[in-house]
Amino acid sequence: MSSEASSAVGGIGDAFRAYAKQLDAVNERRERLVKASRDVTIASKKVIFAVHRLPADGAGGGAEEAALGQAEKDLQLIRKTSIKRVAQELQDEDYWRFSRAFSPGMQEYVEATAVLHYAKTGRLLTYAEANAELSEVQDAGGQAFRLSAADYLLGITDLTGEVMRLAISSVAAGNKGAAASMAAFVGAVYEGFHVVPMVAELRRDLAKKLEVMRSSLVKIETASYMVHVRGSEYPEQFLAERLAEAPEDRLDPDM
Amino acid sequence: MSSEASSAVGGIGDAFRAYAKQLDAVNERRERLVKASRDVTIASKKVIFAVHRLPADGAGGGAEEAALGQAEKDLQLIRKTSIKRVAQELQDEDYWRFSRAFSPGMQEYVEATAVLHYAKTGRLLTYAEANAELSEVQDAGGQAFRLSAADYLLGITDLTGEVMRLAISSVAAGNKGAAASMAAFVGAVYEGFHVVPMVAELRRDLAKKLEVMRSSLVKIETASYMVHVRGSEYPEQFLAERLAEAPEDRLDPDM
Amino acid sequence: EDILTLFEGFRGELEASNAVREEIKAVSQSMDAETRKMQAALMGIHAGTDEAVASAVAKVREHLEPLRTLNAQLAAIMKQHPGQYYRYHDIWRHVHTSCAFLVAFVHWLEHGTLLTHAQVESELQLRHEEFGIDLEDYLVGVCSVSNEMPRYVVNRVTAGDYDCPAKVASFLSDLYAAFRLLNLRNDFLRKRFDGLKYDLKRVEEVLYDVKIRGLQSRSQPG
Amino acid sequence: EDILTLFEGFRGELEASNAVREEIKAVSQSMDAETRKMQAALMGIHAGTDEAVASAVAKVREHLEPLRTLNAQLAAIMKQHPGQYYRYHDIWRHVHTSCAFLVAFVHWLEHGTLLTHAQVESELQLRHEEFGIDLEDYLVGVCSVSNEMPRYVVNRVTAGDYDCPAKVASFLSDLYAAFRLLNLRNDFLRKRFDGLKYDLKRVEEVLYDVKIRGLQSRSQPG
Amino acid sequence: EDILTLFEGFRGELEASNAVREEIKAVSQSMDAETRKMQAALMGIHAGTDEAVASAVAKVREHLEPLRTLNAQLAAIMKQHPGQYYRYHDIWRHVHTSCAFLVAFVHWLEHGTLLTHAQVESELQLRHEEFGIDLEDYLVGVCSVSNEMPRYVVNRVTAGDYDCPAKVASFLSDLYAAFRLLNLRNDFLRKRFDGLKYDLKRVEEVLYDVKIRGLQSRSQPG
Amino acid sequence: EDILTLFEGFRGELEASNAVREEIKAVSQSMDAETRKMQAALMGIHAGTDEAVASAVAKVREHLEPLRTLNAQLAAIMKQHPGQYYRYHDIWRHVHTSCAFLVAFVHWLEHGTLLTHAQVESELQLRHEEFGIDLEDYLVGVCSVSNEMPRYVVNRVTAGDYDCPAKVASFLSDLYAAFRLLNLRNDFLRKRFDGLKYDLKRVEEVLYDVKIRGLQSRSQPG
Amino acid sequence: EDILTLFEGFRGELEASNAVREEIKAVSQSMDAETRKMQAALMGIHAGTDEAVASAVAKVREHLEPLRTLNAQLAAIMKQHPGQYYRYHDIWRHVHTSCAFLVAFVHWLEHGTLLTHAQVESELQLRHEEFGIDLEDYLVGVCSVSNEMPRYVVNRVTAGDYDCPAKVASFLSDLYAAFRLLNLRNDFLRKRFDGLKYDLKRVEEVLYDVKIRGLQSRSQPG
Amino acid sequence: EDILTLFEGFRGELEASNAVREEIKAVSQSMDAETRKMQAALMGIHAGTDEAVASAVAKVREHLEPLRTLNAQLAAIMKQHPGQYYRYHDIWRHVHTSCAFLVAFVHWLEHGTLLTHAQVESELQLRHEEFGIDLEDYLVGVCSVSNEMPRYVVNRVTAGDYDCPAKVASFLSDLYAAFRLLNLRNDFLRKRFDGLKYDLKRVEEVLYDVKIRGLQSRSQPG
Ligand SMILES: [Mn+2]
Ligand SMILES: [Mn+2]
Repeated sequence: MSSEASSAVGGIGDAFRAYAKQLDAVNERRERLVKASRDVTIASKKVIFAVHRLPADGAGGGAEEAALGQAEKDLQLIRKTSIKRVAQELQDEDYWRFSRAFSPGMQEYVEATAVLHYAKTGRLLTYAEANAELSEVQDAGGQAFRLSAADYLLGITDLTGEVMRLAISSVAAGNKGAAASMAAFVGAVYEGFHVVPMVAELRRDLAKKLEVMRSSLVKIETASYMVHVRGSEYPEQFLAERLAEAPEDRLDPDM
Repeated sequence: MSSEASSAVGGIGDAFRAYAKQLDAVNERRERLVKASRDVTIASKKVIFAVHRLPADGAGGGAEEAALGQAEKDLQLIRKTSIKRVAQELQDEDYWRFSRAFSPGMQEYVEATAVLHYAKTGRLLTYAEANAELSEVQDAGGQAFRLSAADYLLGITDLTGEVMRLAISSVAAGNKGAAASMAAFVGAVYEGFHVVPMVAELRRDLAKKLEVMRSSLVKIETASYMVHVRGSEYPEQFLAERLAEAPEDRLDPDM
Repeated sequence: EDILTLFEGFRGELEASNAVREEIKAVSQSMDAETRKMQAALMGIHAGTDEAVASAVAKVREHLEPLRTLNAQLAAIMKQHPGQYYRYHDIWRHVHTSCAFLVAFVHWLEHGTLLTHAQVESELQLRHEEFGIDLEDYLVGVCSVSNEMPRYVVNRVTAGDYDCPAKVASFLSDLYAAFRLLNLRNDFLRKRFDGLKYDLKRVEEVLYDVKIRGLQSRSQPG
Repeated sequence: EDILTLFEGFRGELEASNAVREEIKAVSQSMDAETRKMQAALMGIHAGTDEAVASAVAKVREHLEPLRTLNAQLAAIMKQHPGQYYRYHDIWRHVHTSCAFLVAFVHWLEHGTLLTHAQVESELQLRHEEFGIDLEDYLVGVCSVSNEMPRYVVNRVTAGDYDCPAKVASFLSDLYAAFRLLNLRNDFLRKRFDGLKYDLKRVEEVLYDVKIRGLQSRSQPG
Repeated sequence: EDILTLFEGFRGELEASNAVREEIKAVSQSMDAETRKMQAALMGIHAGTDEAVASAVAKVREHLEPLRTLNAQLAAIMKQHPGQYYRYHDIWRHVHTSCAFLVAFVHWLEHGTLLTHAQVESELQLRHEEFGIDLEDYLVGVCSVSNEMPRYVVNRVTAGDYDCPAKVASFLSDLYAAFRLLNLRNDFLRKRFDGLKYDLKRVEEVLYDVKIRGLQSRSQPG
Repeated sequence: EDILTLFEGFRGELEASNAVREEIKAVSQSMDAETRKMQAALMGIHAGTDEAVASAVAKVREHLEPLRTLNAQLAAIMKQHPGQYYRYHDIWRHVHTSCAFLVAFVHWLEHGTLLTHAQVESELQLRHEEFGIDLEDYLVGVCSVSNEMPRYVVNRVTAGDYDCPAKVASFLSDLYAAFRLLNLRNDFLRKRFDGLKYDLKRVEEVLYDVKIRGLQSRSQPG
Repeated sequence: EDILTLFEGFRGELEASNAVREEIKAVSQSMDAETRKMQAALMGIHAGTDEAVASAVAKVREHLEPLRTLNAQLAAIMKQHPGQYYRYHDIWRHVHTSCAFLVAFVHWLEHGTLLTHAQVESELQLRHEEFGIDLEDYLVGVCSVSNEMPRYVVNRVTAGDYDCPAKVASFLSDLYAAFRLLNLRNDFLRKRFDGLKYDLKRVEEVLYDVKIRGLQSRSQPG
Repeated sequence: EDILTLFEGFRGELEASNAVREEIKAVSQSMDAETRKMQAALMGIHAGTDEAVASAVAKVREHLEPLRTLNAQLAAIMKQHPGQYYRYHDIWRHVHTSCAFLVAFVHWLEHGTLLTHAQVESELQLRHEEFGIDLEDYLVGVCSVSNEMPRYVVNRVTAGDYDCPAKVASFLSDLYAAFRLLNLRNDFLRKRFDGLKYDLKRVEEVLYDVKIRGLQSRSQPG
């Protein structure tokens, strides 16, 4: 029988009430960060979807320009709102304390920024470029928010999956030139990841992601190969004539 | 293009129609056996439940006699109906062909017969006794149905779990004497299984079942131990007097 | 174009269903917090004295009203989605089990009898035909009541109430016999039921200890 | 004793629910057998000729009536258990997906357009407010239609129908765009949707083969 | 002590059955080695030329006699254990499947027709009523024949035989239709059968490639 | 090539972080060895006598100084990496939990009261603002103290100290109530907390055994 | 052709290694059968009386000679493959663990002390430098001895030996303290070691049960 | 006390073995890093041009010397622990597999032939009787070479080398036939071998694609 179990807490109540406050503060901050991170994720995914909705024929034009501009603005908004919220919750040591709470969002943001960057320039968004874009996002102490190397790298692994989807869409839509350059791009990233040392902060996720990356790469190379093999069946001159006969064609005229 | 895919089957149609008949015959027989086996299982489980519903105080009496008699009749009925159906589907090589279909039922039947036998006699139902009871159940050729050694042994493994439940119920109901003899019984069966060679037909299930058996055994031994330790706290004479004061008692008076 | 319009409609439907799910989850989480507080209060009974038990019961009763309000909110949500109780049942299943446990246990402490399924619902002011408690959830709650009994009996005896074991043993014995009537196919419920026997066994042991020593409640005349 | 009576009632309830489950399963299994036969008949389209397609479609249509009858049986069972559609949904989910696939595919073969969710239900003579097809089940059925297209197109071209690829490519392209509108959370459906892109890609390749060689349907004037 | 004696009584019975099992296993392993060699020889067909095919077939035929001898040994063992074919069936099931695959494939390469169940047994000089091949094992072997076809067709076309795809497509289409006549409940066989569809689809694609390019075998007059 | 250079740029940064990690791990492993020895010494309390307890406590205290030194080493490393405490926290989390357990348990054995978070840190001569013990690690350590109690009480009673159960039951009851003040969201800590209930229950049973037998400590006047 | 010749060589190598493996397996299986019989015989101790224990020990000792012979056979095989002990170790690991368990347990029953690693080997007439028992296998066997203790103690007390718990508790307490000295990295061994704590705790509880009731062995004077 | 001394000895033994393990692990990790770099360099071949292949091969060769040095370090460690190769084999098994893959693949790219087991060892300057590569590890490495081929062939064809598929198909066909000679009991190796068939099939499909379109390498006369 423990006579006081029902209500009192003995002398340790004060201490535990103080612990409760500390734990609640930490938990609430973590939840705010998780929410902000989720907002970053959702908004970033929308940007990625928008890139996939770009005309896949590679023809460019005003509509594409506008869509790219809109996506750029959307990313800007993510930085100004949700990532700003993340930054302001973090200061000094809190960055690492809560990194698991906001990492998913930051990785998705890197993925979105990088996929847009690739759609515009055909180049890889660098770590420096990604951090430069974030330089305006500051915490309470005026310190600029920086991506961890791990978040940047893990975001880039997912980028390759998106590039694969772009490649398949391009081929599906008849854009025969895109797959080859995308294969070269993803091949280079894949090779690059092999020179990154397998440190503890990456190891947990990276091995699986690299397998996924390899299968994306093989998918793009196969698509590129099919385009090449089919394309090589007839002399280019013949193709041009043949396709010119069908101006209403859904196929890419610049093949 | 395969011009006849839609309807015709080419010259092999006749052969495949014959195969279809053979497969259907086998499948239908298997399904009938599975159903019969399920009926055996359900009816056997009812007998097991009935044994558990016997007054757990070990006091015996008319009600118990009647219940035991009823259980005996129920088993008789299982043999005359469902197991009879099993036997009549089987002949020669078909016994082993369909053994997976009817084994679950036969194992449950062994378990039920053995648990009733134990409740009545405190002894293990032997393989010979189990087969003797089945001697009236015959196939179309007048051959008596025999249990496979594997089905008998696997049924007995489950028996020990039921004896464990009987032991716990007895102790829960205040019958302090039962646990010790049950511990000895299950201990002997457990030891016995260690001299059975681990052949292929047993290996798949037996290892796991033996672990379960050991844990049942430990449960009974622990119950028996608790009874002993509590009972030894006071001289028996004292106990008898004390308990005599409360004639309306739910406890077993013969402790 | 035509297909696009069609799918716009599907998008609406799918998002509406997601929204309902989120809405229910939010209420469920509040209920979960509430039942946790009630369980904490209920643990006060293990101090063992009559006053402790009475005080714990009173505290649990205080939280009953908010719990009813939250259940009413759930009912209101589901009223707008008739026929979809079992579409979302998995979300509130756990809290309903806790609800059943709490009101059934408190009732037992007050009256020593088992609250029926219908009484649990009316205690929570739920109308079964509108938004009730699933029968299996109720039964799992009843198993939880049994699981708490051995500790309760031990602490009551320590505090000097020697009549408690007989009362509880009789209740659990009836409950165990009753559960044996059911043909349980639900694996989760069957596992919970298997625990009842051990609860009964432990309570019988305490009863035996008390009997053997001829202990009698201080407050009792005999 | 009191508790025993109470639990007798529970036993009834639990056994009734088991009985319903068995009853639904029996009808579902008959539906499964029926849809398998229909799928077998439908495979006749891969002979590729117009006659083969027409004959396969006709055969599938023959089985439609029994399928409606079985669906009506399901509806009748569920009518006796209002509000429990989602309690047992997992049992008929698979066959409903097949139903949606079959009537949608046959309709496409006849008219070249997508049968809407409501049209699928009315083709099966189901009244949505009473017993309909779950939206996600319909969408999975539509994905199955797409998955069959590459093989169909290849065999049609082999049989000399060079117009088919353009028609199918346009349909799948619209369908793919439409599916992209959905915010799919259902993992199973999302996985099925991912396959659409590969169907479209393969059909585009066939279209390209045909175009590049300037092939035209024999029957066509141009 | 008593119980121990009882259990020791099982030793003889169980060990005898184990001994039979070991004896069968030994023969089965020899058969397995033999069929592996035959499969290795058969793989020569994928060089694609007529000579390669003829030579591979001849090599497989050379191993047929030892395989018959081993089968006869199995039959002899089982003759001593009448009525226990299915007690030990799982041991030789796999090799019987390979046997059926090998003789059926070789026969198809020679004659272009499917060897029946009875013909497979007589090719192996087995008497069904004494010791035959289980029907399902035969059917699984036939599925394996189908599974090898896409690779065979691809390699034949590479080697310049443009008639092969149509021949194989017709064979597989018939086979697929024939399998649909069966009411498959055996899960393993059904899974294997599901693979037939993909084999047929792939062969249809090769046929399409050949047709669309108007390719014709060199040896052909047309 | 370009991209390769870019990725090689990460080598320095990542390897530096790995080096820090290795350095911390080395110290942590030494701490782990130290706390293992202390736990081994502490197990001496289960001999149950007053002398055994006193001697075990003394032995644990002997190891305290090396533990402080190692903690100071960790603090020194982390001083060079400001703001990265939680980057590497997972490495020393386990040993900090053991530290908290050891000093809190020893303190309880000496004084019967719970050492606070701040007191644990000062006992280890850590300055919280520089390098402290995470609050949750402290709390997990306190749970470990509770987990050891049932065994301790059983052994104390065996050795004849019948006052111990009441003292421990009161302590655990307070502790359990105190933990309920916390809003536990951390899954690991919550799971550990759930164990407290069982510790308390077991101690209550021992208290019951002692009470029902009217046992009293020999040393006691009564 | 070239590759084929190369692989012919590999086949030889692999088959040689397989043959060794089979040879070892055959002996291991005989040893397994032998140790199973010994374990069955050992179970007699749980009858709890002194005579039962003595008789069980005697029966186990009878089987020792065959076990030595089989071990000598293993040693003879391995002598022909020097330096490959650890290549095949996994095959006999389990039986060696059983061997260690059996001789160590029997020795404890006879003398109440722990048989050392070297003694286990000499009891089995093995020469360590030729073919010994791996240290970790010995330690796992010792853990098995501990695991059997709670059951043994419970049954001894039931049979009226109230001195046994204290003796076993002291032995296990020493053993547990000794194991704590080891820095276990082998996951399997560490898991087995974790079980020791529960064995000890369980035995202490039995000791507590006996002490709290003031039970003493009949043979004892006091 | 006695047991403690005994276990002190065991501690020494276990720690010595742990120390060896750590030493080997450190070297293995360096080897792993080295092989990862080599694999990255090797990836350059997938650019598909002759220059890219030559350059990638050259880069891999540059790393060969450090790899030899590390292997020599391993050999030196194991020299001090004769007869324990297989005790620690699992630590370096993976890197040895990578080593075999790398040198065998590079050799194939240069000469189009399979590097033998002995050649792999001499390429790495290992003396088999002292510290070699396990045969199964070599074979797994060879399987990895096969696994890389489909991707290589696809990329070569994309880069315009239409002769590559025939060359690779012939190599893989020989390799596959050779592997069939082995009686693989090692499950891991058998699984890897099963992949070979798919590699070969995939390469044959590429060969088919090239042949059916009549593609020929530009450099070729025909
Ligand atoms: Mn993504
Ligand atoms: Mn049972």
